[in-house]
Amino acid sequence: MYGSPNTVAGPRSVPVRRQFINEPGDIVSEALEGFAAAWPHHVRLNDEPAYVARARPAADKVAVVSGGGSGHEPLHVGFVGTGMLDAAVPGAVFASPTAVQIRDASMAADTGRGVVHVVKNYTGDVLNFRIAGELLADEGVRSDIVLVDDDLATDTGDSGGPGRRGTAAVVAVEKVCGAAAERGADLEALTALGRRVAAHSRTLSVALAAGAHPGQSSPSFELPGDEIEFGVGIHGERARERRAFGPTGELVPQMVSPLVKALGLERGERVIAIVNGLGATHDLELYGVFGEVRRFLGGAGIDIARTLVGSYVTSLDMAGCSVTLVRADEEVLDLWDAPAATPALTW
Amino acid sequence: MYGSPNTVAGPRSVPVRRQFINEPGDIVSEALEGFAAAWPHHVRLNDEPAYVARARPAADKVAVVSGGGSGHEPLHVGFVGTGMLDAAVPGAVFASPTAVQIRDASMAADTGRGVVHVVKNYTGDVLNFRIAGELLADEGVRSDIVLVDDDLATDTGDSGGPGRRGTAAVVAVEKVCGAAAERGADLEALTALGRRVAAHSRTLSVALAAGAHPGQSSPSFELPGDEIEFGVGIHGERARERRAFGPTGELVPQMVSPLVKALGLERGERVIAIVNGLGATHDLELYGVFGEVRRFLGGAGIDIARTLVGSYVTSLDMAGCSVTLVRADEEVLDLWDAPAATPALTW
Amino acid sequence: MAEQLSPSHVERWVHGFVDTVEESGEYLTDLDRRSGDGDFGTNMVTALRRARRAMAGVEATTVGVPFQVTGETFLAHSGGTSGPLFGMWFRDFGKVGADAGALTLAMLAEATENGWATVARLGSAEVGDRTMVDAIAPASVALNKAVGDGSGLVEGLRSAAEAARVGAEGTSELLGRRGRTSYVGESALGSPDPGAVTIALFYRAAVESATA
Amino acid sequence: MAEQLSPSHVERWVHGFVDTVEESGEYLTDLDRRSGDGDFGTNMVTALRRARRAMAGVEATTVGVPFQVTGETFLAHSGGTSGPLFGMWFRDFGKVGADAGALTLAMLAEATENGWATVARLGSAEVGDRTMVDAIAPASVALNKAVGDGSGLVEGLRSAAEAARVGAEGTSELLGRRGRTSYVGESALGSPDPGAVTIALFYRAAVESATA
Ligand SMILES: Nc1ncnc2c1ncn2[C@@H]1O[C@H](COP(=O)(O)OP(=O)(O)O)[C@@H](O)[C@H]1O
Ligand SMILES: Nc1ncnc2c1ncn2[C@@H]1O[C@H](COP(=O)(O)OP(=O)(O)O)[C@@H](O)[C@H]1O
Ligand SMILES: [Mg+2]
Ligand SMILES: [Mg+2]
Ligand SMILES: [Mg+2]
Ligand SMILES: [Mg+2]
Repeated sequence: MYGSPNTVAGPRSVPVRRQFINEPGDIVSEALEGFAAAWPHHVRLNDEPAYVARARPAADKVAVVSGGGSGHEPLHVGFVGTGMLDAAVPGAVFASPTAVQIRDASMAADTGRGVVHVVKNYTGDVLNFRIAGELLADEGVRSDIVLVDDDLATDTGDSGGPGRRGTAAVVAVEKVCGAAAERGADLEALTALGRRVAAHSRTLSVALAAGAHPGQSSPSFELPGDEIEFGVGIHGERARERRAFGPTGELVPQMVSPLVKALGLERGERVIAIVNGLGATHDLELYGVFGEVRRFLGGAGIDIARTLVGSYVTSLDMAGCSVTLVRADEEVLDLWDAPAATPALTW
Repeated sequence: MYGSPNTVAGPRSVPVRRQFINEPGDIVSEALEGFAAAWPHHVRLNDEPAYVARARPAADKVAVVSGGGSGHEPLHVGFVGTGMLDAAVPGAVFASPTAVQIRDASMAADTGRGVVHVVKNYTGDVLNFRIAGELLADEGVRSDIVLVDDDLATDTGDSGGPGRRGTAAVVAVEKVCGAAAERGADLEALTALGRRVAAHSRTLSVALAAGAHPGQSSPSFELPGDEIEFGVGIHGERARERRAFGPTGELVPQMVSPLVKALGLERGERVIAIVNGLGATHDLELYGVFGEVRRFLGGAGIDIARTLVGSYVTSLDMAGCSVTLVRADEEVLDLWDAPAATPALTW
Repeated sequence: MAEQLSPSHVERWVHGFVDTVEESGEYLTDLDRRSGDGDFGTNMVTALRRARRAMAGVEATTVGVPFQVTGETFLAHSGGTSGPLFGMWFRDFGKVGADAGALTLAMLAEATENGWATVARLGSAEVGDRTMVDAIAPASVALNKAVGDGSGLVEGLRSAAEAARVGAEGTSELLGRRGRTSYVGESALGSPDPGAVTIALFYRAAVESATA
Repeated sequence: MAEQLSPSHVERWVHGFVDTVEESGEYLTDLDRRSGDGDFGTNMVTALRRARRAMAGVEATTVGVPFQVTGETFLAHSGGTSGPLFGMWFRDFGKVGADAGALTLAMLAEATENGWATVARLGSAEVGDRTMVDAIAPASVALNKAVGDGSGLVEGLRSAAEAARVGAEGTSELLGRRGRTSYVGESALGSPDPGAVTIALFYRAAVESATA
C-alpha cells in the first residue's frame, strides 16, 4: 500500500491516483447511461451496439457521424445535436468502436442522403470506419470518410507511415460539416469541405503531467519538474520530445510558431484558434495560454477571427493543453457561426 | 529537486505540480484578458477596477451581479450573458473582490431598477458585498443580497458561526434569478426567489486529490490511497472528515442520502441535480457519478426533473466532485429552462 | 471424406477452429507479446467464444451462416487490429456460402481469394509485411492451383493448410511493416506472426472437419 | 495647539498614521501571526502606501478629502477582513468632513461614533470580541465625554488616544469571537489584536498632528 515503507518504489513514488468508478471495465457504459440521462432533449443512447444519436433525428440531410475511443469527453458524444453530429460512436477507453457500432449508428442516422464519417487518424479508427463503409455499401447506404490528421508533432513526412494523428481540429471539422449538412449540402460537397478544413488545420499539444487510466493507481508516465512533454497525442502517451518547462509566455510561441509555418499562414490571414485542455488543466490556465496565442499571432499579423477555449478533446485527466489553428475563409467562418445545440457546444 | 535522493521528503514525496502561468500574481488578470478576448460577443472586461459585464448591457431590468474569488472558473465570469448575470466580479485566486469592484460593476449593470447580488457565503465575500451595498445606497442604487449557503458539510447548527459555505448551488441561483430578471421581476421578487432557491439547495463535495495553488509546486494536502476527503469546500482546503475510498456506487449514496434528509425530500418530489467536477475530474467520471445519483434517487422515489453535469464550480485542479440537489417547483423549472446565452452555459 | 462441405461440416470446422484457438490462446498471446502488445490470443478467444454462443442461437440454413455469424461477432465486438480483419475474412466466406447448401473446393478458393483481397485492401498489407496475409496468400495460391488441377476437396484443403503453415512459419524471418509489429523491429525476429499462425490453424481445422 | 484641524492638519495626521504603521508593519504582522493568518501588517502597509500616493494626486479642498481618498483606496484594493472595514472607517471620517474646512472635536466624536457603528454592523463585532472595536469603543466614549465636558481639541484627542491604547492592550486577555482569531482560541492570549492596536496608532497620530 502507498505510504508503507517496505513497498515504496523509492523517491519517485507518487501519490495514488483514483477516479470515481465502479469496475474499470464498466466506466464507459455507465458514463454513457448517465450522459444520455443528463441530456434527454439532445441525445438518446442505443444500447446494443452502443451509440449516441440525436433525440430527434434530422430529416432529409446528409448524416454526420463520428466516433473513436472514449476518454476524450466531451468529444464525440457531447457534440451530438442540431448543427453538429447526428450520431457518435464511442469505443472503450482509447480504443476504436467496432465496425458494427459504426454501421448501425450510421444506418440509424441516414436519411437516404448518405453519411459523412469524421474520423481521427488512428489505425483502429480508420480500419473500423473503412470496414463500416463497406458494410454500409452492402446495405445500400452511401458514406465517405473525412480524415482528420492535424497533429503536427507526428508530421514525419514519411508517406508510408500512419501519418499525422487526429486531435482537437476534429471539433472544427464536426462543427463546420455539421452546419453545412444542416443547410443541405450533399455528400460530395460535405466530404470536400471537411477535407479542406482538416487540410488547413494543425495542432500542437504539450503535457505537464500524465493522466491515469481508469482503475490504475499511477499516472502513465512521470516528468521531472523542469521538463514538459512536447507534442503529445490524446491517448496518455508521452511525446517524442521533452523540452524545458517555462512560463506560458515562453511555451506558447514554441507551439504556435510551427503551426503558422506548417500552414504557411501569412500576414492578414484569418484563423480559428482553439485552445484545448487535455483534461486536468484549469480554465484560468487555458485563458492565460490563449492570451499568449493572441500576443504571438498579433505580432505575426494573423487575425484570430474566431476562438474556442476549453476542455473539448481530452486525454483522460492529463494536465496539458493543445493549440489548434484552422485557416478560415468566409464560408468556414459562416458555418462556424451557424447555430449549434449540443450538450458540449451550443450557440 | 524532485527525484534527487538527498532532498526527498521520504516515501510521501510527490511529483512536481506545474501550471501554465507566467507570474503567479498575474494569472487572474491575464486569464481575464484572454477570457474577454475569447467571448467578445458575450462579455467585455472592465480593467480598473476589474469586472466582466455583458457585451451588450441589458436595458430596463433588475441587474443580477455575482462575484467571488477566482479559481472556480467557469464560475462566475463564464455565466455573464443573456439570461444569467449582468456582471461578475472576480477577486484574486480564492480571495474576495473588493467593495469598489462590486460597486462599480453594479453601477455599470444597473438600469435604474436595482441590483441583486448573488453571494456565496464566505466572510470576505459577504463583507465586501455588504459594503458594496452601502456604497451603492449612497449613490442612490438599490441592491440586495441573495446569500448562497448550500454546503451541508458546514451545517453545524451553530447560529453564531459563519454558517454553511456557498458552493455549486450558486449556479442554480444565478440561472433562476437571471431568467426571472430577464422576464422583468422586480428587486424584491428576485431576492425572494433567489433566497427560496438557496434555501432549498444542499451540496456535498468529496475530494480524491488536492489541487495546487498557481505557482506552487505541491498539492495543498495529501491523501492516502484508501481515503477521501468528505465534505470539502471549493478553496482547496481539506474536509473535517476522512472516509474510506470505494467504488462510486458506495461513495455516492453517502453524499446523496444526507442531502435528501437535509432538504426533507419526500417520494414524488422533484429536484434539479447538479453533479459538478472540482477541476481535475473527468467527464467520464462525472457521468458515472450522475448514474449513481439517479440510481439512489430513483430508489427513493425522487424525480430528477433537470440535470447539470460538468465542471462549473471548480477548486483549481482539485480531483473531486460535488452533488447538489435543488428542490424544484414549476416556477423554478420554468426559469431553469428559460434561454441562457453565456460562455459556459447556453440553452 | 467429403467432396463438398455441408452446413454441419462447416459448423464442425468453425467449432474446431474455436477449440484449437482456445488451446493455443496463451501461445498466440505470447507471440503477440514478442511482436506487438500481447493481446492477440485473449482477443481471439473472447471473440470466438462469443461467436460459438451466437451460432448456437442460429440455425445453419446455408453453409454461409456459421461464417456470417462469426464475422458479425468479430465486427461487432472485437477491438484491436486483427478483430475487424478476421471479421471481414469470415464475412467473405459467409458471402460465398450465403445461398448455398454446400461448399465446393472452388467456392473455398473463391472465398479465400476474396478474403485475401479484403484484408490486403483494408490493412494495406502485402505479402512479406509479416501479417496474416503471409499465410492467406499461399493458401489462396494452393487452392486455386488445386481447383485448376481438378483435385478433390480434402486434397485441396490439405495443400492450402500446408501452404498456410509454411507461410506462417516463414514470418519468423520477416521484419514487420504493418500494425504494431512495425514498431518492434528486429526483436520480433525468430517467432512467427500470430495472425498468420491463426490462419494456418483455420485451414487445419478445415481439413479436420472434412476428414473426421 | 490647534482647536480645530485644518486640511493640512488632517493631511499630517493621515501621513503620520501611514508612517507609524509602516514602522510597525512587522510587529503588526507578527501579532496577526499569533492570532490569525499573519498578513495584517503587510496588507495595511500596502494599502496605506497606495493611499499616500493617491492623496498626492488630489487637492485637500475639505478636511474630508484625505480620509475619503484613504477609504476609497482600502475599499478598492485591500483584501482581507480588516481592509474593507478600515475603508469604511475612513469613509465615515470623510463623510463628517465632506463639506467642512476644519474638523472640530464634536465632528471627530461623531465620526468615531459612526465608524464604530459601521464596523460593528458590518463585522457583527461587539466589545469584547477581540477586534478593532475593542479600541474604537473606548475612544468613542472618551471623545463623547470630552465633547460633553467642553474639553479642548487636543485634550479630547489625548483622552481618545489613551482610551484606545488601553482598549487595544486589553485585547491580550480576550478570546477571539470574530474573524480568523476565533479559530485560534487560547493560543492568541497574551498578545493584543493587531486591528485594535492599529486604531490606537490612528489616534496617537491625531494627537501628534494637532500638537506638532
Ligand atoms: N495492417 C494489417 N494488415 C493485415 N493484418 C494485420 C495488420 N496489422 C496487424 N495485422 C495482423 O493482426 C495481428 C495483430 O492483431 P492484434 O493483436 O489484434 O492487433 P493490435 O493489438 O496491434 O491492435 C498481427 O499478428 C497481424 O497478423
Ligand atoms: N468581524 C470583524 N469585525 C471587526 N473587526 C474584525 C473582524 N474580523 C477581523 N477584524 C479585525 O481585522 C483584523 C485582522 O485583519 P486581517 O489580517 O486583514 O484579516 P484576515 O487576514 O483574517 O482576513 C483583526 O485584528 C481584527 O481587529
Ligand atoms: Mg495485439
Ligand atoms: Mg491491442
Ligand atoms: Mg490576517
Ligand atoms: Mg488574510
